[in-house]
Parts: sequence; structure tokens; C-alpha cells
Amino acid sequence: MLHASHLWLIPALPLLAAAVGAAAPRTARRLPVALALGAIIGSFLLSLAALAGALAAPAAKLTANFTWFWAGSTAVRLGWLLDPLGALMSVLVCGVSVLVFIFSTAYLRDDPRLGRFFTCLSLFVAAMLGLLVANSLLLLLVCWELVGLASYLLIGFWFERPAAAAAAKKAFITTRLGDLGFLLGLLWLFHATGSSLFYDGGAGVLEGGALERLAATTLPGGWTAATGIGLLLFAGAVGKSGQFPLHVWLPDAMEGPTPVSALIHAATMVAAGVFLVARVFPLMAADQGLGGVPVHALTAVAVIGSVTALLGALLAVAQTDIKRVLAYSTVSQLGYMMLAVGVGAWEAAVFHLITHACFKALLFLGSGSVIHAAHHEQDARRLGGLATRMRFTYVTFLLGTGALIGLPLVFSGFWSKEAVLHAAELWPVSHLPFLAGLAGVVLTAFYMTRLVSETFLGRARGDGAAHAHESPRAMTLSLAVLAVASVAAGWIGTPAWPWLQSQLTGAPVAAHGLGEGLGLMILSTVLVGAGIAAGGWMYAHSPRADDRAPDPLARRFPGVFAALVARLWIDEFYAATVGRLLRGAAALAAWLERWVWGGLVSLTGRVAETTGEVNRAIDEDGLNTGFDRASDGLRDAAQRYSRAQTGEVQGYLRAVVVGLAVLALLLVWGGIR
Amino acid sequence: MSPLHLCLALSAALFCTGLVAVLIRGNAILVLLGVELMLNAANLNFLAFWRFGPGGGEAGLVFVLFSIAVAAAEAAVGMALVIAVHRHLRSIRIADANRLKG
Amino acid sequence: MILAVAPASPADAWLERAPLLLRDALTGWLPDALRPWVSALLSIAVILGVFGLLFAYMTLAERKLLGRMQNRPGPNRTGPFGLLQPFADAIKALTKEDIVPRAADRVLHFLAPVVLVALSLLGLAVIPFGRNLVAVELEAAVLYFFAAGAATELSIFMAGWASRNKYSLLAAMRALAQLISYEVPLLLSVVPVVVVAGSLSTTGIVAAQGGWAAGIWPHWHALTPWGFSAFAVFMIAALAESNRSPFDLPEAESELIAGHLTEYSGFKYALFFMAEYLGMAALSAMAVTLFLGGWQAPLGLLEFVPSYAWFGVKLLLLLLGFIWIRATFPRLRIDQLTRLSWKFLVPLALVNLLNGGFWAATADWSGPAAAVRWLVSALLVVVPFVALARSLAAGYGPRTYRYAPS
Amino acid sequence: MTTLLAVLALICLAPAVAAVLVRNLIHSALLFVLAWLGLAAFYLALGAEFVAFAQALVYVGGVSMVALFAVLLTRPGRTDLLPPPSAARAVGGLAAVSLVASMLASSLFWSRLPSMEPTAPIPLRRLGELLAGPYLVAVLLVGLILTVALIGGLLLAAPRRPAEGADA
Repeated sequence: MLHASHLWLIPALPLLAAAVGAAAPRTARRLPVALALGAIIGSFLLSLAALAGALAAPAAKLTANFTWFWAGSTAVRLGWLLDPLGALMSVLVCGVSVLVFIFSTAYLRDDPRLGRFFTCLSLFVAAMLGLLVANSLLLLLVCWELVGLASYLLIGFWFERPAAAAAAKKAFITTRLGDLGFLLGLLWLFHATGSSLFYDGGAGVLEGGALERLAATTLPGGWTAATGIGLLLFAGAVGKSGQFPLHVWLPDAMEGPTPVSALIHAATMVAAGVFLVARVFPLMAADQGLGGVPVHALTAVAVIGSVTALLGALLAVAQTDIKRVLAYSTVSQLGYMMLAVGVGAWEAAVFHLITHACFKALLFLGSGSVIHAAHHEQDARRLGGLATRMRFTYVTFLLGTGALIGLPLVFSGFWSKEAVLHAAELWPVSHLPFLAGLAGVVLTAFYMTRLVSETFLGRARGDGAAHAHESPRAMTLSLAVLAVASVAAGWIGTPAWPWLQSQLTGAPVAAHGLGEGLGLMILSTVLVGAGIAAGGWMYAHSPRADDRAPDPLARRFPGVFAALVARLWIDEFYAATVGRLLRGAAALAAWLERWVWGGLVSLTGRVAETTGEVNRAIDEDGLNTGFDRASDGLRDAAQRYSRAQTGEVQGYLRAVVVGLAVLALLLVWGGIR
Repeated sequence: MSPLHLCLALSAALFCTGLVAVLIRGNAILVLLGVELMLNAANLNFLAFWRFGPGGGEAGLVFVLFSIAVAAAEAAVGMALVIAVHRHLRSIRIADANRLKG
Repeated sequence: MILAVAPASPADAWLERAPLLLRDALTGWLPDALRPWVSALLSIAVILGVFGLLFAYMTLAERKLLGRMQNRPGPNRTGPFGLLQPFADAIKALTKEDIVPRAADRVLHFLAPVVLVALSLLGLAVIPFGRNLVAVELEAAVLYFFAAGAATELSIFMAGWASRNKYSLLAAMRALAQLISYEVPLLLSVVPVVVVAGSLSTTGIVAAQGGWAAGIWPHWHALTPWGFSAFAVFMIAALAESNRSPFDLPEAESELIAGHLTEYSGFKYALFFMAEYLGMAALSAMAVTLFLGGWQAPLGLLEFVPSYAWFGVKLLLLLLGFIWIRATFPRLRIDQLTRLSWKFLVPLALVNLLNGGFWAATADWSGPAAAVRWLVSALLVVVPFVALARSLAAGYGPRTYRYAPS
Repeated sequence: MTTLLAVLALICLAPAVAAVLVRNLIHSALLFVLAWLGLAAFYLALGAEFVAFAQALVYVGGVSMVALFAVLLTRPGRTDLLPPPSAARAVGGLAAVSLVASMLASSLFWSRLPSMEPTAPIPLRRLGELLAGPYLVAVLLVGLILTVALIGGLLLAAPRRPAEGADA
């Protein structure tokens, strides 16, 4: 059991490790590693204690608030919040982090900047944990930005590579666009409610009074303050969670080391957006029952989520880089989560977030194992035939794949995706998101089958794959633990036993058995089967001969495939629109700078120059003569007096005694009494 | 002339002698000995007021003992300094030791 | 400051009272105001006479004994057994030409032997030669003794420097180094005696040594572990203080051709000799007073012998010891000399200080506890001695000599 | 009493003055010794027996030895004995004399010091009790100072090892 006022310990441990690691000499390689591992394990244990505390009273929002500083008469208050959502997420983040840390010790064993890597990882985890236990939107934003900074450092960890440096910048700038919305939303919220605390014994922004006031505040055009704030906050989540249209940074972020990818895409950074939306769900939902609102905040979330889910799955189909396939898959799955939040089932979103964290971490670490074994070859076309050489990795990768595509009944992904789709099906506004989700299911099964077949089946098509060996123990250990979690994590939220949902909402959710969603389950099973069949027919049935052979899909649908390979020209579109706009603006600014402002500046300069000339004349001819003479006098006098400083002790003493003698004579004979 | 006045007069004269030694002798050793003489003059004052003063002056006697002990320490360190300076400058004229730079 | 005018105690034996009775007979007719002064003058005269004679016959004894030890007869021509030799020497010294080098500092050259003799005599004033025989009774007599003795080396320095002779100057340097080195253990070895006796006065210290343990073991300080250690340190330091062999570096006939004495002749030379023996006698007398029970008899049944006789016997024994040591040991080098003092005697004396403090603190231990007290005290002497000796001797083996092949 | 003290004062003062004035360093140092001995005698006459002996022991047996040793070790050459410029000497001497003359004058002619009867001298035992009782801390501190001075003197005067100083 951990009291809310001690929650700060959870992020403080990794933060301390990061601070010490940063201060440690560059030659000390082991110290940051040991510190980071110790700190994250300590945080994990603390998180478990916190979870125990939270589950003891699921509905109670246990908080510990304090005043940071006073701005005038307004207190800026921060605090810690202990509820099942935050505690579960902490356990998840810490657990995955522990495994990723262990994996990294083997994966980056020979890297000269191992210590720096673990320092950054610790900072990253610390920021993420701080974000989870924060009871203040302001504190959350601080940690949010720290997460961004740490991700920038980690994606650009191999900064010698231009691609990595560019990807780091891209991730940072793209997410910053969303963060701008977040910041505006925060300011607006603070302005409207005078508080940034989530829960404050009735006075917090997520509690009744504030929500009613926000929903009642109307703006021109029928908007309410709640909608505006919700949409702005969602903009931050869009950036962080790689939602359309800001998803472009996420696949590029694969330039970072694979453990970083696992951490970013599985548990921490991308989860932050979903977590934010889930955390402020009451605010997002505040405008729900109101008529006359043009767009409800949650509707926007659902639409964006469904588009992202479909788009990510589509783009994943044509990728050849293992990690990029997984990255687009992450984009797609994040879309599912947003979709779930948008249709009001935020607990389903969190459920999917948890299961996804497990199996996506597994898949990324598995791909890392493959890449490590294949001498940093990550193009699936040049791999193949690894099933026999890396049996353990293959089996765990298969388990992860099963969880991702949602093989029925056993695998976790099935249950969580079923919960999401079930909620989407019941959404009264539109059926389009539901249909997009179903399409995504097919595509997911298809591209994962393609990936597994190309990577593991057939025969080796490159030197790296031909000489691959099973990875070291530290890697396979992490894989084994995650594989177990990938399978088992789904059992906590089945329709027959919705434990997770009832803990999250704080109210018992009735077990409705399998009957209600049975049709949907059968439907998705069929769709999954279709996807596997199509993938297997195309790729596993007749594996490609060598790495130059064209993709089977490209032979059948060349136009579609080319469009997908080009990622639907979204990056090019940005370059052509936003980029050109910016370039034009820059050119305009340069022109203005050179001819208009430049002229003004030159004129001002000329005026100043002339004034200066006049001043100089007055100074040199008038004032300086006097000063020069005074300075000369001063210097001469100083020289004369410095001659008294002979360095001879007796001279000084003599002076002292003469002074004393004069004093004594005055006192004795001079009549001064 | 009372004994107390005599003591004070002798003390003043000794102090003067020591001071003159410090001021007009060029040799560091003699300067140090002059300082010792000045200390002695001060000791004499303590003793004089212990003996002829308004009473309760046991502290005066004890203080002289301490003063003598400290003077011995001072002499030892002073002479060691003189030797060190001599080794460095090949001179014990106090006027030659007029630079901070060694 | 009390001049010795104590009346003779009628309880004492006649021999014991004899000196005092004699004094009273000689001064009894004087007015009371003059009596202390005359008796003080009398004491001075007696001391001068006794120690002058002692000096004369010590030189003879030394020459005879050294001669016997070196397998030769020694002086035997002047008078029976050479007994008139000292007087012959004195006459010779008085009649010889007094040579003063032209470059010498005449004043200091003259002053040095005079001052030396005067200072050597000063210390004798506070020695209690017998039960009532002390010239000056002082509260801080021990301190006075060492203050008076402190200046003796100064006169050796004066002699060495005033001679304007490089050997003499070397002797002066050595004398200063030796004095600075050995003054410390000398004084430190006395401190435990003062602590245990609880007095700085010589008569008090002698009184503290009266009586016998178990009727036969005198309470002399030298017969306790700490006292023995202090006694040994004191005697070694005393040897050095009086410039006696093996510490006769300022003189060092074989290296410095008599050092500070090189440029002295005639009566001044004789004065130096006199001062050496007087100093030796004074230090020995102090050693007797501090450690050997002063005038106390060694056994109760021997108390009928007058106290001053006991004192004389002990003094003579110590002086003969000086001569014996001179015949036995070779001279030390200057570095050995200083090392012996700073690295061996001073630490030993410091530990012994602790030991004396322990002895004083446990004065009331009796019975079995007394045995523990003796054991602890003995350990405090033996352990530091062995440890110091071993650490100093580390790296030194028995000396081996290599001879060139014949 | 006063006569005795006056005589002793002269015995003390005359060598001190001479010590300051003579050219010869050794003579000067020996005259200082004489002055200190005279001062010890003066203390004795004042009834401060212990202090007098301590003075003789420390100054005659310690300080003077160290000073003479320093004189011999440093072997002053001709230039070392050169006094400061005579003008400076005159100024210093005049200042010192006038300073002390005013002190003298004020103490002898204007001071309203009562001419007290001498207090009883302190028995030696009482002095020991004072030193071991109320002044124990001071005694320990003085011991510490002496130890530090001894070590400091050793370090200062010890020749530098050749490895450390090139000019040693």
C-alpha cells in the first residue's frame, strides 16, 4: 500500500538515476546501467504497492496536493493522484520498462555510449511515470514535454546518422505542433476554472462544478468552452499518439535503437496521448448531452481515431522494413484506442492500451532480436528462413502476432479489440468508424502474415539472415516474459469477467456473458481468417526467390501498391503545402527584411552614426581633455604613493610607530583628554 | 617613587629598547629578539599589577607563564623562518625580504 | 627564599648535628640581623671548599682509574700514590702564561670560563647534602637548578666563538646542538619525580623518598620501574649536559683538538676543567636527590651513619660511574647524538611521564593491587623500550669488517 | 624594596640598551641574555619565584640558544649587518623614544594609581592548582601551540628534498 503523498517516489527514483547517470564520468559505463535498473525495479515495486492502494478503493480519487507558488493571489497548485487508471498504467510502464532495460543491456552491450543511453531511458521513464501520477494538468504538461525531450534524445541516439538526427527533429517538431494545442487548452482551462488540479475535493477541473460551468459557457458559433478545451487538449494527444494527420513522425522514429522503439511505441510515449484523453474524459464528455453544438469533442476523437486505424493498417501493408511495419501497425492500433475513447468506452481504450503495450513490446523486442542476430539487417526482403535458426524468437514473435491480429479466445488482443469494436458498434452517431475498424482487422491479419512469412519462412535471402544465431539470454528472457503477458493480459477484461472495466470506472460492470457480442466475435474471427488466408496465399505459399524479386502484391495491384509504398504521398503533400507555404513566408520575410525593415534599420543606423560623430567630437575635444588631465594626475599620484609600498616591513612598522607616537603625544601633552 | 611606578617605568623603558631594536636594526634575528624584549616588557606589567595592583590578580601571574611559553614558540618559529629566508635569499637583512614573489 | 638557619634538632645524633653546631658556634656571637647572611656566606665557603677539594681529587681519581683501566699506573710521582698531583697541577696552571689570540674577542674570551664556573656552582645551592644541610631552601628548587644549569653551554659557546678559531667555532655549534637536544629529555625525566613527590622543592622530594617498603626496600625513586627509567634517561642526558665522554663532542680532542679549549691556557684552562667537574658533581648530586633518596640511608639500621655521609657515598659512586663510562664507550657522531636524544630518549621520557602519572594516581593501591601497580608500571617501561629499540635498530646488523686480501 | 628594584632595573636595562646599540651580532645576543637574566632577577625580587625561574630557563636556555644557533647557521655577511638608512633609523628611534617617553610621563606623572601594598606571593602549590584547575584549557592550548610551533619550525627549517626544489 502506498499513500498518495508518497506517489512522487515512483518517478523520483528513475529521475535520480538519470541525474546521477548524467553526472557520472563518461568512462563509467556500468554505473548508469546499474542505477537505471535498480531504480526502475524499485519503481516497479512501488507501483505495485500503489496499485494495491488504488484497488482497495477504486472509486476514490486519492490525492495529495500542494501549492507550488503564488502568482499574485492565485495559487498554482500541483499534486499527485492515486486511482486505478494511473496505478495500472504505472505498473504497465514500469513492467515493460524493466524488460526493455534488461533487453537493452544485451542489445547495446558494445555501444560506447551505453551509459548515456540508460541515462536517457531513465529520464524518459521518469517523465512518463510523473505524467501518470500527476494530479495537475500543469504537472502533466511538464512531464509531457520531458517525455518529448527524452524521446528526442533517444530517437537521435545514433546522431552520427543523418537519418536519425532528422527523425529526432521531425518527431520533436511534429509533436510540438500538437503540444501547442495542449498548452492553449491548458491556459484556457486555467483561465476558465482558476485551477489545474484534476481532483481537489470537489474543486478540481474534472469534478462536477467546474464541468457544469465549462459546459454552460457558450461561445459564438454554438461552441462551448468544454468542447473547445477538449479539442485543444486532443490536439496534444494527436501529436503524441501519432494520430492522423500528425502520424508522420512515428515511422521515422524507427531510426532510434530498437529498445527505444519498443518503449516508445508500446508503453510510454504514444500511450501518453491515449492516457491524456482517458484522464480528461469527463471534460471531453462534458458537452455530450448538449444540443446545438456543431461538433462534439468526442465525435472528433472517434473520427480521427477511425481514420488513423484504417490509414495505419493500409500503410503497413506495403512496408518492407520490419520495424516500419510494426510502426504503422502501432499507428493503426492507436487509432483503435482513440476510436474507443471517441465512442465513449475509454475503459475499453485503456484495456486495449494495456494488451497492446504487452504484445507490441514483444513484437518490437522480437524484431530487435532478429535485427541483432542478422547483423543489423532490418529489410524483410533480405531476411527469411529464420524460423529454424531462431526458434525461440520465432515462437514468441508468433505469439505476439497472434495477439496483435486478435486470434480468438486465447490471445489478449482478441478480447481488447472485441471490446473496442463492440463499443463502436453501439455508437449511435455513425457506423462508419465501426466499418473502418472491421477493415482494419482484415488488413492487420494480412500485413502481419506477410511480415512473419517474409521474415521467418522461406530461405535466407541475405548474408545477415544466413548467419543468424539465437540472441543472448537477457533478450530471450524479456521475450519470454512478454510473450506470457501478451497471451494472458486479455483475460482480465473478458465480457464474462470484466474486472478491469469495473476497476477503472469504479462501478461494477455487469458480466453480460458471451451471448451479446457473439455475432461480432464470429464476424471478426472470420475476417481475421480471411486476412491470414490472403496473406498466407500470397507470401507463405510461394515465398519470394531473392531480395530483388517484386512483391506479390505489386504484381497484382501495381498502382495501389505504389501509392502505399509512397505512404499515400502524405509527406510529399506536407512538403508541397505546409513546406512551400513556409518557404514562401520565409521568402516574403526575407524580402521585407532586406528592403523594408533593412532600409528602416539603415536609416536609423545612419542617424545614430551621425549623432555619435557629433557626440565624439564633443567628447574628444571638450570633455576628454579634462578627464585626461584628471586621470594623468591620478596616475602620477598613485605612482608617487605606491613608492611608499616598498615591501620593507620595518618601513611599515616605522610608519605605524610614528603614528602611534603622534597619537600618544597628543593624548599626553596635547591636552586631549 | 613607589615600586609600582618603578616597575612601570622599567617596563616602558624595556619596551622602548625592544621597539628601537625592531626599528633600527637591519638584521632579522635582532628584530626577533627585540620583539621578545617587548613581550618581556608586557610581562613585567602583568607581574607589577599582580603584585602591587588592586588585588585579585592571580591571573596576571598565570598569564605571564602562558606568555613565556608562547614567546618560546614564537622564537622557535621565527628563527626557523629566518633560516628558511636565509636559505632562499642568501641574506637575513630584513630589508632584502621585500618581495612577495619567492 | 629561606636561608638555612634551621636550628639543630636535639633528637639527632651528635654527628648528625655537628655541622649545625659548628655553624652556631661560629655565628652565635653576631647580632641577629647579620646571622642569616653570615651563615649563608659560611655555606658558600663550605661548598666551595668541599667541592674544590672534590674537584682536585676527582681529577686524580680519574687519571688513576683511567690509567688502571688502560693497564698503566697513572700519576704516581707526586706525593704518596701521587696524592699531591692536583696541587702540583694547580701550581703549574697558575704560573703558566695566559695566551689570548690576537683576533679573539678579548672580553668574551675572558668571561667564558668565569661565567662557566660561576654557573656550575649556582646549582649546588639547592642540593640538600644532609638532613639539615641545604644552602638555600626554595619552593621551586628543581626549576632553579635547571635554570641555573641552562646557561652553562652558553659559556662554552662564548668560549668557542670568542677564540676566533674554526675548531673552536665548530665546538660552539656542537655545544649548542647538544644542549638543545638533551635539555629536553633531562627536564622530561624529572617531571614524573615532581609529579609523584608532589613537590618542586629538593627537600620535599628527598622527604618523599623516606621510609622502607617491607622494612628493607627503600622508597627511593630509582627503585621503582618508572623511577629507574627516569633515572637512566636522566643520567644519559646528564652525561651529555656535562660534555662527558661518550658525549664530549665539543671537546673531542681527536677531531677538534679540544674544541673550545684550543685557545685557552693556564688558569683559564684550569677553570674550564673545574667547571666540568663541578657541573658533573652538581648533576650527580641532583640525581642522588631526585632518584637515590638524597641523604636517606639505604637501611633502617644504618641510620646511625650521618646523613651527609650517605649523600657523599652516593655522590662518589655516581661520579666513579662517570669515569667508568668514559673509559668504556667511544665517542658518538653528532648525528648519532641528536638521533639518540630525539628519537629514543624523548619518546621514552614522554611515556615515562605517563607512567609517573599512573604511579601517582595509584598511590593508594595496596596488597595485591600493589603488585598490579608494579607490573603495569614495569610494562610501561619495558614495552616502549623494546619497541623503540627494535624500531631504531631495524636495518642495522652487527658490524662486519672486510679486510683487503694480504 | 624600591632601592633593590631600582638596582635590578638598571642591571636589566643597561644590557638591553647596549644590545640594541652594539654592532656585533653575537655580543648583541649575549647582552640580550644578560638583560633577560636581569629581568629574571627582577621577577625574583617581585616575589614571582616560579616565573623568574621559568624566565631564566626559557629565555637563557631556549630562546638565546635558538637565536645563537640561527646566527651561526645563517653566517651573516658584511651586508647583512648594514643597518637601515640613517634617516630611517633616526625617524624610527625618535618615534619610539617619544612614544615611550609619553607612556612614561603619563604613567609616572599623571596617573592616579594608588600606591598599593604588595599582595602576598602565591604559594607554588596554589599556582599548580590554578594551572590544573581554572586554567587547564589554557594550559592545554599552550601545549598545543608549542607542539604546532615545534612541527612548524621543523618543516620550515628542514632542507627541501632535491626532488621538490631545483635550487635546494
